[in-house]
Amino acid sequence: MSELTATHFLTLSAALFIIGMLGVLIRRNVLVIFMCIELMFNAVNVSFIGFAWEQHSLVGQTFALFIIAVAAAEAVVGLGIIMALSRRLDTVDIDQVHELRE
Amino acid sequence: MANWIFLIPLAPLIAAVVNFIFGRWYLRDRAHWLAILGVAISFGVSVAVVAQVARDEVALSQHLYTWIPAGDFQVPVTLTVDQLTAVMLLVVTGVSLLVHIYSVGYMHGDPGFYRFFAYLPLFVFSMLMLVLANNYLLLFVFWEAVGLCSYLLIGFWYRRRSAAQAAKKAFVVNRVGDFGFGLGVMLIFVHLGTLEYTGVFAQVGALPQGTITAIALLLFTGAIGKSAQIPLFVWLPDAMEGPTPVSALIHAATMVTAGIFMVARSWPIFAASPDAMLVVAIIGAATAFVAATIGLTQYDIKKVVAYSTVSQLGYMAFALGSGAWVAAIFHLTTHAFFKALLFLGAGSVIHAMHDEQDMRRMGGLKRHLPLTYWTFLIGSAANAGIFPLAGFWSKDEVIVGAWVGGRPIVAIVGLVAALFTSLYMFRVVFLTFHGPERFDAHTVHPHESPPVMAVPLLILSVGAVFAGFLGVPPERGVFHRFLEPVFSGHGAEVHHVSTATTLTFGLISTAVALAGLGLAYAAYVRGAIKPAVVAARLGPLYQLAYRRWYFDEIYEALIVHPLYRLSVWLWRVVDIGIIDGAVNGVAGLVNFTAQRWRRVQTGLVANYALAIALGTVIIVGVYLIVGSTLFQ
Amino acid sequence: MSAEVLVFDILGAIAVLAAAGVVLARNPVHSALALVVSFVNVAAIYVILRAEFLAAAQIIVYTGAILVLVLFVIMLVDPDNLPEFHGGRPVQRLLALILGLALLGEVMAAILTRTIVGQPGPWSPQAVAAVGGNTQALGRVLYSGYVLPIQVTAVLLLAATIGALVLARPDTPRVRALVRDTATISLAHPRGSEMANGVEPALPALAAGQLKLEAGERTLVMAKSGDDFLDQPVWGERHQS
Amino acid sequence: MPVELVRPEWGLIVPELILLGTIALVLAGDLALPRRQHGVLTWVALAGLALSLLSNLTIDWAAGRSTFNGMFQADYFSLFINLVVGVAGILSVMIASAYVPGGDEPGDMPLPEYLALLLLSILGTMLVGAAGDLLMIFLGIEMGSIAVYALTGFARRRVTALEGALKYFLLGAFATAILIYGMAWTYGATGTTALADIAVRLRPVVTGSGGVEPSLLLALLLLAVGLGFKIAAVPFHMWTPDAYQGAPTPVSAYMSVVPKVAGFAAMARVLVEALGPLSDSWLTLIAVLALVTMVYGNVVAIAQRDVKRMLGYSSIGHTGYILVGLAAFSGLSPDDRSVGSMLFYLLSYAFMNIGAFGVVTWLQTRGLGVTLDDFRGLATRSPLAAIAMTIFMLSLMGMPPLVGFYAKYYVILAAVQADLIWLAVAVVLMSAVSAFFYLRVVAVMYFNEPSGEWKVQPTPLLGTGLALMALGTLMLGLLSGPVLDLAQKWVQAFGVA
Repeated sequence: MSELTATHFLTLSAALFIIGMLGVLIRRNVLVIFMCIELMFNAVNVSFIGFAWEQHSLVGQTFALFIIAVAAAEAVVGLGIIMALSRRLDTVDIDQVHELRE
Repeated sequence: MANWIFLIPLAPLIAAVVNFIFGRWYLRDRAHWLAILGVAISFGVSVAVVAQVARDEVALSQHLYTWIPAGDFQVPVTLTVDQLTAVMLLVVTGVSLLVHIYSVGYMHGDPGFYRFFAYLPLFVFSMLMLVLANNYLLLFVFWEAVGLCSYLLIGFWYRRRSAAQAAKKAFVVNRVGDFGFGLGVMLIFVHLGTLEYTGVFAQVGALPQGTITAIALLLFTGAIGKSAQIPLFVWLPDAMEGPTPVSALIHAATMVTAGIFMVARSWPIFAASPDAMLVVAIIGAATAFVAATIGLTQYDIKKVVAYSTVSQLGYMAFALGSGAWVAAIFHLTTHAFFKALLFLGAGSVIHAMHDEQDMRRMGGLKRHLPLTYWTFLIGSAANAGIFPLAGFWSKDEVIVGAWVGGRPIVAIVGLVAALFTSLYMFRVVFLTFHGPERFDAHTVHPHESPPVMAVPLLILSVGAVFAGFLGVPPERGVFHRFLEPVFSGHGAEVHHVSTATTLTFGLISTAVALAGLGLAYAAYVRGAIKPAVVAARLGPLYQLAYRRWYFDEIYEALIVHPLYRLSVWLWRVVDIGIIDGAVNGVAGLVNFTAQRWRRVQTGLVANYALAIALGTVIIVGVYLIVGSTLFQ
Repeated sequence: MSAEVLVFDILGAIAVLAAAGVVLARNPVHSALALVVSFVNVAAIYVILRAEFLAAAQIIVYTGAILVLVLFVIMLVDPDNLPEFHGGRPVQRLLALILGLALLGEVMAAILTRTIVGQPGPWSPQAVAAVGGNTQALGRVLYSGYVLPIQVTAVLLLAATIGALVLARPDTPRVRALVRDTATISLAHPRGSEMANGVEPALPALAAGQLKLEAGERTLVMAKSGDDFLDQPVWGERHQS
Repeated sequence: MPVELVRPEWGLIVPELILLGTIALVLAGDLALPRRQHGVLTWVALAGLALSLLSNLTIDWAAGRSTFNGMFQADYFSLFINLVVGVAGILSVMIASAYVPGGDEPGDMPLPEYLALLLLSILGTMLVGAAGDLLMIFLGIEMGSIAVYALTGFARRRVTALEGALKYFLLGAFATAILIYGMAWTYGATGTTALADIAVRLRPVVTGSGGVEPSLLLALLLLAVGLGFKIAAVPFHMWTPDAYQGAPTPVSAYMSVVPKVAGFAAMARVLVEALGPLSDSWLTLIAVLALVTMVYGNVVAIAQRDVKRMLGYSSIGHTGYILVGLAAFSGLSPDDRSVGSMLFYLLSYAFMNIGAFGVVTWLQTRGLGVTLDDFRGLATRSPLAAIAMTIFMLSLMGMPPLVGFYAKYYVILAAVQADLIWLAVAVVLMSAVSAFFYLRVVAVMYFNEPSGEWKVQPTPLLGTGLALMALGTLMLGLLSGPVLDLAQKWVQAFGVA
């Protein structure tokens, strides 16, 4: 481990991705779940940029740039849904949202 | 012109679809414009196409697309116009156009106006596709489609119980025939591996005699149903429950002739089987005779014309069975004119009499409805075979065809039936238009039909007068020279008819027709013969004819009733007891599983996400262990 | 161990710890702050990876825009709901943990056994330096090969904007009333007393002839409670007989 | 390092440009027209979609050209996707026409925004169909999804609509994260994101070896999971019934078809075109997913009484059938029937499924609900609607000669050719199971007495749409020959090359 290799970045990325996933699975606050999804997107970016760095290509960086843009777009719509729902239900607890089932 | 053939069926189809979709809300009582336009386009293109066929003496065809492309079994959808199709095209589109125009007046104010003008072009489309088809499968599909349209139109006034019953009856009886037809088509495919006409006709001679006969008879079963031959003719008189223009178009001029057309189209198959030909001739002759006797005894004006149609279809059938192909198609063509005319005329009478159909409550209408009278008289005379109207030439040719085709008995039966034909036709004329007025003049004020109904009557009566001259001189007329290429080859026999024979039969027919006219005049105008006395004298024979040879009663007793009993029994014992038990068992099991599995769907996002994650981890894990280089 | 690796290890460790903080913090505001820390560290790691432009974008878009948005939403929704709801779902947590570890194992297996396929790309550090740096190089790539994706992204942002507008715009009453004439009705009937018995309060009615209505018009009675003035008006409708 | 600046061929993206122009027009109309004239925009949207559909004729698809540096491919595949999506879009707009303005949904649904979002989602799906790069697939899918998230929650006064939207959004974003993680690994393993290049670089890696490198497998499987979510394959399906039930019915109609088309288009582009060399690895996965999906969807649908929810599960079942087509993939060659059968199924599915939801909409505009009980005695109230629903149900069941039968038939044919007899048998068995819940609707319509209030309301455009779909369901089977030919053309192009 004397030199910096892609393995470092990929490990970091995997760790971030899985922490984000755990957050989605465990947390009950919709906003926190939303933040965890952003965390997962970010982890993917780390992978992309790590691969780009390793392969001397800019494709990965470009891809990451677009992911950031898309994440912003998703954030806008997602927060819109969350706000509208919290207005009706007066809660952001995901476990309270289960009228549709079976 | 070949590239424009597709327009012939397409124009009425578009009219039907548009009327169906927009009719109820937007078009309503304007629906007829589109329908008439569609059929007119179809007629125009047909004329152009037929002109080219006549000029170049070739069959035109246009390949549209391949319907079922699965492996060896390919069904191309190709529209073909040869001389036979050309004749049918002109008959179908021409009569349709006139009937459409007539209907504008007849159906005026009906709440189902738009529906009528959606069904009618739909029928025209189906009928055109039927005659344009180049293979048996397509023919069969549209054979069913015209049946469906007929069913819809017979039951057009579906709130009337009798109309709904008649529609059902037509449907069921036709189903019997269609079943046989379907079997025949399957048999062709099994033995020859193709359904295209050219391929089938080229190979059919190589089949064993028994197979050919079986195929021919099965195909003819379809014709028996559709063209109302004995023993399946019972639906056609009942079909008169539909609006009169429908009777004229579908149940006289076009659809019922589909069976005749189909047999003529398949002539190489029939020609290869003398036994089948004999059956066709016998059934045809019997139909012609039986229906004519029934026609003598009926009092409903439309029913008489309907039995006359059945009888005339019998003539066409025995012409086919005698190998007189051209004569059959010739009679089909002239019949389309005068029978459509008779129905539309009858419709005009019924219209004028405020929906009265019983001739015993008519009489003396000549004064009130001069135009209807004269056109109806022309139609009747043509149907009766009075020289030189259309029916004379074609009927004469049919009878001569049977005689020289080696079926003298059939020809004689035909002559006897011709006597009856003349008698019942003029009976209708005299009962309806002559004699005293037997209706209540205070409540019924007969009035002549509007021009939109009168014009089609005039055009058709011109056809009824002159159409016969297409076949003059007999055997060498324009009509024959045009059609001959179709019915040659495949070992066709050509009968030469001597001028003496032609002349003899011409004279006999004329004598017979005039005899019928005279009898009718004596009985219904002069009163020299009392019909009631004759009926009483004949006793059981009269009853037989009046009760329509008891066909309906026999079916009721032998088929309908036992079937009903059987179905009730099946329902009680087999369905409830056995099948339901088994099905309920399986259903119960599946339902139990369903109820269990639905619980998985908890409605909680966390659980859903967990399922996704679990799926991912398991799939990736399994693959890494089994499919990767990791542990190798 | 080179200095680069050391720096990476420190930044990476902080990023992971902060990410864990997002998941573990009870207060969503704390989660959001932890997320900021994680994102900033990741941005720093981008610099190590010679992706300076993305580092900037990361800070501006994520930390700047998205997180501020999240914080706004946190402030907008009812503050009482902010603390995490505790308890429950122990099975879910356990399963999630097992799944997380399993997935980590699987991804690590892939990371550690991977071999590099193909030739290195054209953008070596020298090549990037030759065109003037990461931003310039990225610009060249973006505006030559990525013209279509850029346009598509623009449309995508439009979709998101419309979507958010539709979802989050305030409620408007469905029937727009055209106030033609107004009349004042005495609210002598105190509202509270009937409510106490669970009976719906009766809306006061207009006196006969007080207001002239034309065909198709209805009276809309806007009433305020007689004794205590609520913030929101009480809406009611009475059909003209 | 010099970069090639290639002049893009704008002619190839004409259908997309027309759609974009229509969106702009609709948005401009929103601002320019007074609210009560917004109904005109329905016609604008219909005209735009029709024009976009027609403009496909201007492009030479046989050449299979690509433009924008390979980002965009104009080949027979993208043509067929354009066709499916254009037809589905027109039908969806027609259905929405009776519902959105006014409607019975609590909440004022602004028509222009509705149409704009619908068209944006359609545009995204068309881009997926034409994608030549993983990035374009990602962007296209996201454009479609984001618009549909918003559409799901469109009736935002109703809690269930928002609940459906929230579930769809959270899980959708979660799945997107997995999908792009897969894209990252694909990029890492092959050094490129262009679909064609991926296939080229994979070929030497795969041939000959007994197994596949874990990193490649991870890439493949993460992609499969991410796309499996979009098409609602079990076990990534759970959002489907909730979202369908919660969304306004016209949206359910739309989202049961077009986003699914996007998912399948992406699957074909990614798995077949890019990861085709890895097909030995993914074929089994797809086959197993297909089996599990169709069994689960069809069985659970039996237990439903809410018709929208029932159709949601039934659509999961149909995902299973379509996956059978994909599982029969045998390599990009003219003999391969898998992609063709899949595309044909998608087109026929658009007609019958949007139609079924359309009848539910029809009931709702007449003041009824969405449960089985609301269908009681429909045959006496509105015989035409009952006939239409019967046609759709029988077609979904796979009754000849309706189009659903042909769709299943071609899928089964593909499966049998690929020696997947067990899968073909499963399709037949599950069709039989599906008869339970499809026929129940038919039985309720014809054999029960009507209940509930019925208010007569003219909805000409909805009625026309239903008639068109019923006609399509009837006729597409008869026209299956040429349509299937068109669907086959994409793989045939590879045989020539």
